[in-house]
Amino acid sequence: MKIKVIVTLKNGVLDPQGKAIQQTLNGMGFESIKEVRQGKYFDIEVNENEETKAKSKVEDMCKKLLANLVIEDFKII
Amino acid sequence: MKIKVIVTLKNGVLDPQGKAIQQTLNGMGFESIKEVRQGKYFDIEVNENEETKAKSKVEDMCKKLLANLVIEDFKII
Amino acid sequence: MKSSVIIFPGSNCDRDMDVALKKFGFNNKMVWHNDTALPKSDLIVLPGGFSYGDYLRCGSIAGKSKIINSVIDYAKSGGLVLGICNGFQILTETGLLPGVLQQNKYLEFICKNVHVKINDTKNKYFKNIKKEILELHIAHNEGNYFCSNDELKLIEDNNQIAVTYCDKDGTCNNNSNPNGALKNIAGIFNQNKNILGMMPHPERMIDKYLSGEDGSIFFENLIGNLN
Amino acid sequence: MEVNEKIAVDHGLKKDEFKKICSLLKRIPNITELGIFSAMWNEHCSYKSSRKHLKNLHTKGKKVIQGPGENAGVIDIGDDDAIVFKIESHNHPSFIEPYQGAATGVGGIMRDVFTMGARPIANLNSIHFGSPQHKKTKNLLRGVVKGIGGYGNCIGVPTIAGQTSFDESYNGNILVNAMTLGLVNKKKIFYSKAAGVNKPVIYVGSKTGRDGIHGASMASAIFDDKIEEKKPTVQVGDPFTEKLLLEACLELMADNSIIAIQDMGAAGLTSSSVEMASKGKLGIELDLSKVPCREEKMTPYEIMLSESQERMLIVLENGKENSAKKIFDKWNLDFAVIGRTTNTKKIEINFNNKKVADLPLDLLSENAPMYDRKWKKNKLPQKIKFKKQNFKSLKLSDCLKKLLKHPNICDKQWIWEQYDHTVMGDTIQKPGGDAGVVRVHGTEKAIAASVDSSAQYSYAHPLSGGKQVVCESWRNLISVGAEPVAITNCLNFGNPEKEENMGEFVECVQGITEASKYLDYPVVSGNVSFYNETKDKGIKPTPSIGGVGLIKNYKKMINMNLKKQGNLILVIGKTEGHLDQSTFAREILSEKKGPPPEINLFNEKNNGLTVSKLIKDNLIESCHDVSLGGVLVAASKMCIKSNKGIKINNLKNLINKFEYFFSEDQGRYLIEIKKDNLSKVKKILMDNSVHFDDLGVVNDDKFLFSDEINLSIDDLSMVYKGWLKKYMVN
Ligand SMILES: Nc1ncnc2c1ncn2[C@@H]1O[C@H](COP(=O)(O)OP(=O)(O)O)[C@@H](O)[C@H]1O
Ligand SMILES: [Mg+2]
Repeated sequence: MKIKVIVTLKNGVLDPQGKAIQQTLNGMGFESIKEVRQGKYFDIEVNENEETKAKSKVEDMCKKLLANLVIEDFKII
Repeated sequence: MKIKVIVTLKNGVLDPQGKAIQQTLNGMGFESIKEVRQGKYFDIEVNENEETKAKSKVEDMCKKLLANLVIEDFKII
Repeated sequence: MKSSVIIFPGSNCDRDMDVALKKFGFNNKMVWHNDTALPKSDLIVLPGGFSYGDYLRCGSIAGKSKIINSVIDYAKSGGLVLGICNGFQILTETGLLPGVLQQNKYLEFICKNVHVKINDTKNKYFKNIKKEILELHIAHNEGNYFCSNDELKLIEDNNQIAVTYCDKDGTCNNNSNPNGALKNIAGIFNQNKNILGMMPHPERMIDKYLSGEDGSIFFENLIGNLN
Repeated sequence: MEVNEKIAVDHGLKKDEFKKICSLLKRIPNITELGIFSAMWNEHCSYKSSRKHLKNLHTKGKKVIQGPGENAGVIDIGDDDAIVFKIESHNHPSFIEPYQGAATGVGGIMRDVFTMGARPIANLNSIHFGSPQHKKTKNLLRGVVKGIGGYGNCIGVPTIAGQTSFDESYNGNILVNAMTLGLVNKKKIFYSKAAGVNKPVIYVGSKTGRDGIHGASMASAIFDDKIEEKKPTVQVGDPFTEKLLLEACLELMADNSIIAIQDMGAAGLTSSSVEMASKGKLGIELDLSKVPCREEKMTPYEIMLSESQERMLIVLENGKENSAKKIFDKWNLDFAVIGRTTNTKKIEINFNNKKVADLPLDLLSENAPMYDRKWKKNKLPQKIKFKKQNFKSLKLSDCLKKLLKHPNICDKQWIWEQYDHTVMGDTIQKPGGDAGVVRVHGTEKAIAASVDSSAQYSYAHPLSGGKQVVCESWRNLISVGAEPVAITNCLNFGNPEKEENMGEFVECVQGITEASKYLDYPVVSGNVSFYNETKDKGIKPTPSIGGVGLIKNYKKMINMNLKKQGNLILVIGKTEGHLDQSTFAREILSEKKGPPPEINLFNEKNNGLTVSKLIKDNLIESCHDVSLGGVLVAASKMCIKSNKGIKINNLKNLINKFEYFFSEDQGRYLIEIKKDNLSKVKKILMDNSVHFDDLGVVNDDKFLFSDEINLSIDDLSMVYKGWLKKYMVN
């Protein structure tokens, strides 16, 4: 079963990449772009049939490895 | 209006990061993890009220900058 | 011979390249990324570094800079364009060279000497070169060359693989592949072989007190071919 | 919010410090003012526990242009060239978030250097982790190395040397010390002292966010179980912006418009504005509404205490605003006039047309507390009587291998290969030697640098430990053919409020002072990091010394690679056989007590200067100082680096061979010389009363000693290079 996870920077944490991308987009003529924040996305194939079990496993993984909770939040989608 | 984009590696493209993460997870005791593929996620704040317009703008941006279509696909969510 | 080195915000091998080009006889000019016109040049160099912090994908944002359109025009008209390291990444991002440079296989930045084998000498860069195997220096986090099978076939059929990682005797295999690059590819040409992108830094190997001197061979040969 | 004692205590101030503030001010400070006080009066900014002792450091010398007290120290290297350098700790942030903590540490120290007008030309680092078995160690190490590389590589400054050690006392408190060297024209050095009234105060660089608020007070706080709650204060580094800031600042400095400049480091806008104004005996007025902010609704309190990275404060000449702004626009950086200098000797802060703080500057700096803390003297431990019959069961070659793979001795290539050490095209000695060496671009000169520390020795006897690190640093520079010029120091200690920790500090400083005076090797900059303890357990005292030396002609630089079969190897300096505190005693005999090796400053200097002379006279082919592990380890390293062997002579009527081979007596070097030069070399050594032994002869590819050691260099190499890689991969 496939579980998808999004990891984003916490509010207020500087996102230098997002900032550079936004400025580039503005420079390319996409002037209406006000902010870009970049995060990570994971497609995780778990050997598990029950969704709740799989998700709770992934949650555990997020806390232990995939997200750096000091500066990041995660969301299982 | 906020538009969210996911950029993932095309099938068949090697994902060294994903692979390393999978191995680490296995090593940490998450043995049921069969595959991890890592992608990028963007939160984009567009100065635009109409969803279709905003999305079409973002699609254009993805093609021109956010994704490298040689190896990546994108999805607006 | 006239050369131009483009400086992007975050380039950091621009000075090194300038020093090397001048040492071997080029009359070099530095060009700012926000300029639109290129000075008259026999060679354009996109130097190494971290243009735009390597944000998004290495080279992607530099690929949208103002000057890049002139570089593309220049290249399409047959002018020589050399991209080293980040310059190589920029060339693939603009589509001037096929493929992409992904993160190194072991996910670590690598800074060390490697050997590379020159695979094609029917071009301005390597014609007459006096050594087939050069010891050069790499310093990158994303040098893992990748392209689709179809593309690879085209590249191979047209002898576009310029240099490949090898050991000191010229053997190319997994052991001599520092970053996981497809087919040990360290550098490639475009179809016409006027554009060369490569990960190793010849400009860091230009006198015997540095990590080696084989970079000198590269530059001496290049200017010799242009003269 | 009404300020009261509890709030003050939550800000890290002591109750009587808060009382003192109120009585000096003759009122209760408001919250913004309290924030400012807490930042300026904490250990990190005020040096309140250390100042008294740091005054004793030896800081003067013929080549010193600027000693401690500025953003970094400056030394004269001849012609119009000067080197600006400093080391700084980023221990607490790196433990919380190793990547960002280490990265911003590197960013911070580089700003200290380019603030003075210097272009950074080399980075170094000294990093210390808990026991390899500890569950956090591997991730911390990986993160720190990635962070250091991530920042330095991106800026394009080579990381040319460093030091890495493991010790269980760092299990809950790692150390990350970063050092930068920059090159400046000695007539164009910039300082932080403001001058002139009504000069515009300029903010440049990144925007201000809520990052790192109270970072400085956190650096002076003890870790406890609540540390998790403090996590959000971690700052994120943006090396790309720093690179732009570097180029923009250097461009602005080329023109004569800067009066004073100061990076916003610990305690951000607070300490930079206070320092610039108080050094100039001026006042300063700021309008925080003008500060470029990244986040909405930031309060004056937050703006003043934010530790967002990659920002600078500049006092400009009147009328230069526009031309300066153009430069920052070109580099796509924020630029804002946020205030002016005044003659009030106060800091006055406005926000949305309201005065939000008004404080006399002397209360913040000169009147900041200074403590004469109680400290306990450390006795020299009793010497251990090693029973020689215990050695009988040991095999020399096993001992050698065990030492070579010891985490503190083994090869650190896994680390430094992740650092770009060749960018800028002037690195002529890369990491892995005794010191890193970079050429002074376009000249014949080169600069050698190394960082050293010895927690084991300093813990056993702080006074000796302090002396020893300075000597080791000096030796490392001598070994590459440099003339040692000056040092910077990063003093990493436990809790100064504890007498033992304070005693360690005081005596280490004494040791550093004695040695640097004797060797004419002054301290020009440095940093103190106290409160390195977790749950009441302090780290071992760890003074890191960053040494800088000059090579007048880079072609005369030497390294430790053996050059030719048949050449002779001599040990310079007398081997007394001091095993106490040696790696051999600790790891193989499991004996952790005893005094560290004695430092004889006369011999140290005499041996060093004599080796220097031999190098100048082209009589030495390669050289390596003898440090951890002793003579055999040092000889092995020379072999491994050059892929050549050594046949060690049979020792005639010497002390016990284990003592000879594994003792860590100080002031020693191994030198390789040509046979033909032997008599010349011997004469010089004898004329200078330098003790030496004939150790052996260079051979093809074997490490040999009578019938006891017969190892191929490949074997040695695998042992030496294997440990760290294996540890990190598994
Ligand atoms: N963190 C590090 N960064 C860069 N280089 C390092 C680091 N740790 C160790 N090194 C390099 O590894 C070599 C060995 O270090 P060390 O064992 O401390 O040497 P020595 O005993 O000669 O002082 C040195 O050249 C040093 O520069
Ligand atoms: Mg040494």
